[in-house]
Amino acid sequence: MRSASDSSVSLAVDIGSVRLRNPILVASGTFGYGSEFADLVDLNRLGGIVVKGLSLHVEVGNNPPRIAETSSGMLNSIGLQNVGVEAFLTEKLPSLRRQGVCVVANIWGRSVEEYVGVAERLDGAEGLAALELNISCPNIKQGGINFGKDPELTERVTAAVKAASSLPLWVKLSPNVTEISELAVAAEAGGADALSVINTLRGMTVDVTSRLPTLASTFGGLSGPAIFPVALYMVHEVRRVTSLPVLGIGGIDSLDRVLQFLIVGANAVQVGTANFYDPTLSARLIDELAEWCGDEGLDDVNELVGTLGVR
Amino acid sequence: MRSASDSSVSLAVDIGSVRLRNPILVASGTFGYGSEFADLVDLNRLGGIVVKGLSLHVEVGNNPPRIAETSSGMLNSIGLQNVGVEAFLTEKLPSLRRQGVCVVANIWGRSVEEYVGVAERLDGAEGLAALELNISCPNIKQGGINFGKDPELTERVTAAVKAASSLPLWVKLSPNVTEISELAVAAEAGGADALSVINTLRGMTVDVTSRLPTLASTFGGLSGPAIFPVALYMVHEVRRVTSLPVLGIGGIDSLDRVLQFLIVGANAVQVGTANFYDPTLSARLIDELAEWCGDEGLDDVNELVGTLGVR
Amino acid sequence: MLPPPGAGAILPSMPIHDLPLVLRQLRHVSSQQFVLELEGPEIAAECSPGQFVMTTVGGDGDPLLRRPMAIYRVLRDENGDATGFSMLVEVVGRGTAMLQQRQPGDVLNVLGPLGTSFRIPEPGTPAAEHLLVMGGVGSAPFPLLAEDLLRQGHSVRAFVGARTADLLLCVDDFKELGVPVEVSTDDGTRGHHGFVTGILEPYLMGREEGPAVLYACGPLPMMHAVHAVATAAGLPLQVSFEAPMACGLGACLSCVIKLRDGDGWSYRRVCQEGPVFDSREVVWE
Amino acid sequence: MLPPPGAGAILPSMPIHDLPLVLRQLRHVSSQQFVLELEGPEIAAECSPGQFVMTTVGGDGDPLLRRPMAIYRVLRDENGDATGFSMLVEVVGRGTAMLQQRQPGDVLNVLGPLGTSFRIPEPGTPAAEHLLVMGGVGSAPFPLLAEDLLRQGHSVRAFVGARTADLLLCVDDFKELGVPVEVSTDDGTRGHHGFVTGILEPYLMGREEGPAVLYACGPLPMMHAVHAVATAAGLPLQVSFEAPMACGLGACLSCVIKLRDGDGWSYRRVCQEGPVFDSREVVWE
Ligand SMILES: Cc1cc2nc3c(=O)[nH]c(=O)nc-3n(C[C@H](O)[C@H](O)[C@H](O)COP(=O)(O)OP(=O)(O)OC[C@H]3O[C@@H](n4cnc5c(N)ncnc54)[C@H](O)[C@@H]3O)c2cc1C
Ligand SMILES: Cc1cc2nc3c(=O)[nH]c(=O)nc-3n(C[C@H](O)[C@H](O)[C@H](O)COP(=O)(O)OP(=O)(O)OC[C@H]3O[C@@H](n4cnc5c(N)ncnc54)[C@H](O)[C@@H]3O)c2cc1C
Ligand SMILES: Cc1cc2nc3c(=O)[nH]c(=O)nc-3n(C[C@H](O)[C@H](O)[C@H](O)COP(=O)(O)O)c2cc1C
Ligand SMILES: Cc1cc2nc3c(=O)[nH]c(=O)nc-3n(C[C@H](O)[C@H](O)[C@H](O)COP(=O)(O)O)c2cc1C
Ligand code: FES
Ligand code: FES
Repeated sequence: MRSASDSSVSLAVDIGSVRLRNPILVASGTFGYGSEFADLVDLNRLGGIVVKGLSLHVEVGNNPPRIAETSSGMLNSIGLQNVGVEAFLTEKLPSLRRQGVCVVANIWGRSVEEYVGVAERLDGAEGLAALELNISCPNIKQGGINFGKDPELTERVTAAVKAASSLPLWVKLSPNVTEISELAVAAEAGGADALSVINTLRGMTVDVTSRLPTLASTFGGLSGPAIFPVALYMVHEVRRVTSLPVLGIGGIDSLDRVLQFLIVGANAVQVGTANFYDPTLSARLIDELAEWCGDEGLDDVNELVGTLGVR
Repeated sequence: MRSASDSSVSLAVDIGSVRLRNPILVASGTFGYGSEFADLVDLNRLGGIVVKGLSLHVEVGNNPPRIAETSSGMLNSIGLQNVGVEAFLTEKLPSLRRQGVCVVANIWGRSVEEYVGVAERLDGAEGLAALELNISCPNIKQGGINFGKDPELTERVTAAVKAASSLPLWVKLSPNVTEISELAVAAEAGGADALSVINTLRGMTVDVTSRLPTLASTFGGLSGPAIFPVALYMVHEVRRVTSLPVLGIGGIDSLDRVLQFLIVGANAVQVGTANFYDPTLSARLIDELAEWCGDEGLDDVNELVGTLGVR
Repeated sequence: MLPPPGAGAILPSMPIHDLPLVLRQLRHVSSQQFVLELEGPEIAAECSPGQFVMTTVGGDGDPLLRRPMAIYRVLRDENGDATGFSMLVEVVGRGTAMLQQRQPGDVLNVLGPLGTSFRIPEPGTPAAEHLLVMGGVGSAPFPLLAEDLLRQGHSVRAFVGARTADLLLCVDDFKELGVPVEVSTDDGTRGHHGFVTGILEPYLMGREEGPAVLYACGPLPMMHAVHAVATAAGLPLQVSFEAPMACGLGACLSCVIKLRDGDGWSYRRVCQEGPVFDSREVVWE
Repeated sequence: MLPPPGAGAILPSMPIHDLPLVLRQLRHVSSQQFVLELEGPEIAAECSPGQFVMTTVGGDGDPLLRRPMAIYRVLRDENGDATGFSMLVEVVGRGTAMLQQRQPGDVLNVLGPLGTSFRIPEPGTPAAEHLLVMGGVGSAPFPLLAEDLLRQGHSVRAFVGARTADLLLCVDDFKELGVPVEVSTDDGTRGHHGFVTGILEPYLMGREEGPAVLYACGPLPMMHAVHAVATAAGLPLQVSFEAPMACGLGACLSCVIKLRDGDGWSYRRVCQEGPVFDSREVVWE
């Protein structure tokens, strides 16, 4: 058996023009701005860190309680609390850049203009590898309809951000739709360079004693191992309709699930909720992936991508 | 503490014109035709048994493997194997009727005509309380588009079946849609007497060793505790737009989750996957519900329905 | 001699119990195989060889589904009354690994007895030779079957295969029962070097004429090979199948295999119409 | 005397470890409360009173999230070197019930030390009176705090409340340390009949002038009441908060409470800016 550090296995993957050290990234909102995990994980080894969603201004976020545990999952309604794009650029990014960490900025807004504003502000920023567009947000200019639920809105916001920034643009799709493939096509039409699949599933729970929603904001996003089969299916659906690079996200808790994502056609993956209960998982997955590829006789992890057989 | 059999708590609920002994039913496809559980559960005590989906003719079903275990859930692709409506009427229904079991026939078809065919055949049947329409099926006459994903098709098939049968009609909604409320409205417009919410979420898993889908048919339906928060959210959504009776389905594994469904507005619930790994749960839930209502000082379980508070 | 194929268990069907059973003992028989002894007479007193149970593995809802396990031995007190039963388990994945972590005193929820049993001749039927052919953990149901056959005066012989010597199962059980055993290992570490059919076939060739019945349980290719041998020899064969199961009760339709049906085939449930089938009924493919 | 409010731990922040720790002992202190002793010097040697850990409760991914638990006592060998630490746990739900089922030898994955500690006076600061006010399992961090304060020559006094006598915690710890203890129970089964403020207030009234510092941990209403008492008496108060936590590391933003911020407020993380806060910084509502 080859050792985990076997350098003869190439783990580098290309997400469009962005070359990543390896296909193991950490998902937005689940790894803070990276520094929170610095004692535990060598940030520089990760394929990339997608930071907590940034908006034009500081966001206070939703009232607590903001999380609820569910069977193999959790609901969150953080409400996109974040330090705002300015503080990110001055307080968070510089030290990550110095360490050579691959940083992807997840961004969001309440209108196309807000999205464009954040993207413009980040455009010149040194040390950013890409933008990831969180489109699972209500558009307050259009009756609160969610950008990510409507192909036309998805295309529009993608195109606007693409025009506003020279950074590679990843669009993160919402699973709460009838046909995710339509949204994938729309994002591609808007100029997306890659697709991140998936964001959280909408859900809720109730505290029976008080007969109130467990979350202060009633609804939340379901994440964690529970959603893995849905996420894998959606990556499969997206892969059917586009040749854009895909980042598989949802319920990763083990190498086996990383491999499943790659086999159905994801080019890289993002570890989310598992960072909370197993904070060193992302780093271990890199070693395990190298070892597995070695054991399987693969020289390059890309050989695995999209190799799903047909029964 | 009152005893479980405390008869001073009324558990009876009305689903339109159908009076059920209590709000605990068992979901289609998870309880066979009832007889499979007869050693373990007094069928006659259940609020009702929704039998495995019936079609006009015998269905052989999908190739195995047909199930895969996931985190707090399972995928199934049984492929709607069933004995066909004739055998059901002659071999299954008579003994259930003799025992006084409340039986609901879940039905499906590959075209509106097939749905109507089954409904007509069941119309006169003695001992049937209602029909439940499984609309999570592809319409082979319209390019395989799923009846349950399209409001227009949902309304059409509901109206056609309603016209073909005098039995109360429950329409079972698919969660794999952008706005389940639109489907609820469509089913109501088609003449539904009640809504069953939800069917399974679409998902898949892969066997990494063979690089093949775990299920022979690639995709399957995700059920079990993992999907509970999604199901509860969807019942909440449906309750917002209709005053039809709602049967809450998805991930019930405990009294707490039954209560959550009732609190958000379900009038009754169906226990599904839990019947597999905890086959006496449904019966225990009836006792636990009576006891809980007693402890809470409720005389009638209906007092609990739709009592969700606002934070 | 056999009831019509597919006729199901010959015993009147016994009620199914779902019981919390206390683990009395966990005994390792190899690094990957162990015996679990469970207390409780209900299932033990009513089961027949070849039947199985669905058991939780220890977690509280994790893993979600119970695991199907053959009933291995019936445990009896000094009066011969059934007090419990055991399972013989091989670690193959997460659930069986969790089962291996159980401690005496732990409680498992056990549903059973389930499925059809091996069909053995009616009492009084002239004695015949019964050949039990097994591979790996497929050995589990056979000591119980041997006991029943011996009690009726039949002669019994066991052919036990495994990947390697360490994993050979039930050899001691058969020895204690006085059943002659021949063994084979895929790697030649004990007995015949090769598959179990490599010891079965020569035996069938060499044996004197007379009624004989074959029983097999093990990996699918092995059972298929035994079917070919049985067919060539013109002997009846009962095979015990495995399939992924969610309910074990016949309700979920997850556990189907193809059985001959008229000119064609239909899917039948391993948990209900099986796990024991007449090999001639199975569509081997 | 205190560092500026909200300034965080006074100690240089120690690296966070994530370690599999062996359970040495589980000791029941009441039917619903128990002490877990864990082996391993890393976290124990570097933690300060008031800090906490995030621990798995035993299942393998079930329940999903770790549970936050205060560090109760540091375990030391005969040389006084830290060899491990303990947690004092009350069963309130599924996770804590699972924790209660653990056996010596079991392994828990533990992340820590986390969060801010109680801010105690710099060594050399003139001795003052330190009043520890606690309710229920909120007592857990106080024996360790008392040890540190005593070591620096301060005088320490404990006010311990609980619902009922059986659930009074840490009274023996304080007695061993020579810390005077007054107790109250909601039901009057021991000590003062009523809330813990019912013993704190008279004490404050009766005491001689001189510097005093209050520390509180317990149910929110109790801490709120102590805050009112402290404010009225013009004494500083440090409160240790609880909040639902997913990560304990400051990454998920789930654990926020409202802290004063300029003229308004902002949400701050209990796991990072807390769990110990200056009570004047908290928006009590
Ligand atoms: C009727 C019957 C009797 C059996 N008797 C025994 C026995 O006596 N001793 C023994 O060790 N094993 C026996 N098995 C096989 C045993 O059930 C599986 O090895 C076990 O379920 C694997 O679980 P796992 O979690 O360790 O494996 P995993 O691979 O992690 O299981 C994942 C899923 O696949 C299913 N699965 C995996 N392998 C099998 C299999 N071979 N058959 C059916 N389902 C499978 C599991 O039940 C589970 O749902 C029997 C199976 C059947 C159907
Ligand atoms: C910094 C800190 C230190 C703590 N120290 C101790 C201690 O020393 N001893 C002790 O017994 N308890 C302590 N707690 C509370 C303890 O974490 C909860 O009682 C425990 O998480 C409940 O888990 P459960 O599964 O039993 O309850 P459940 O109600 O089933 O838990 C469901 C979810 O709610 C969360 N939750 C429930 N109650 C609380 C709570 N009071 N605070 C935070 N999250 C909660 C759980 O973590 C879990 O995610 C502390 C909490 C915090 C934040
Ligand atoms: C607490 C929390 C906060 C999140 N915040 C964001 C966010 O700011 N932007 C975003 O695009 N996704 C956010 N997500 C979604 C995750 O990035 C990820 O898509 C999702 O959790 C599914 O992956 P998982 O199952 O591995 O967690 C958040 C998820 C969690 C649990
Ligand atoms: C094995 C299996 C078979 C099912 N068959 C049907 C069916 O025939 N018709 C139908 O409407 N729903 C069917 N369902 C869906 C269930 O009735 C239920 O809606 C779903 O499983 C969600 O509930 P649960 O999480 O409690 O299982 C099936 C589910 C399973 C697991
Ligand atoms: S396991 Fe459910 S039908 Fe056989
Ligand atoms: S628990 Fe995650 S930020 Fe505090």
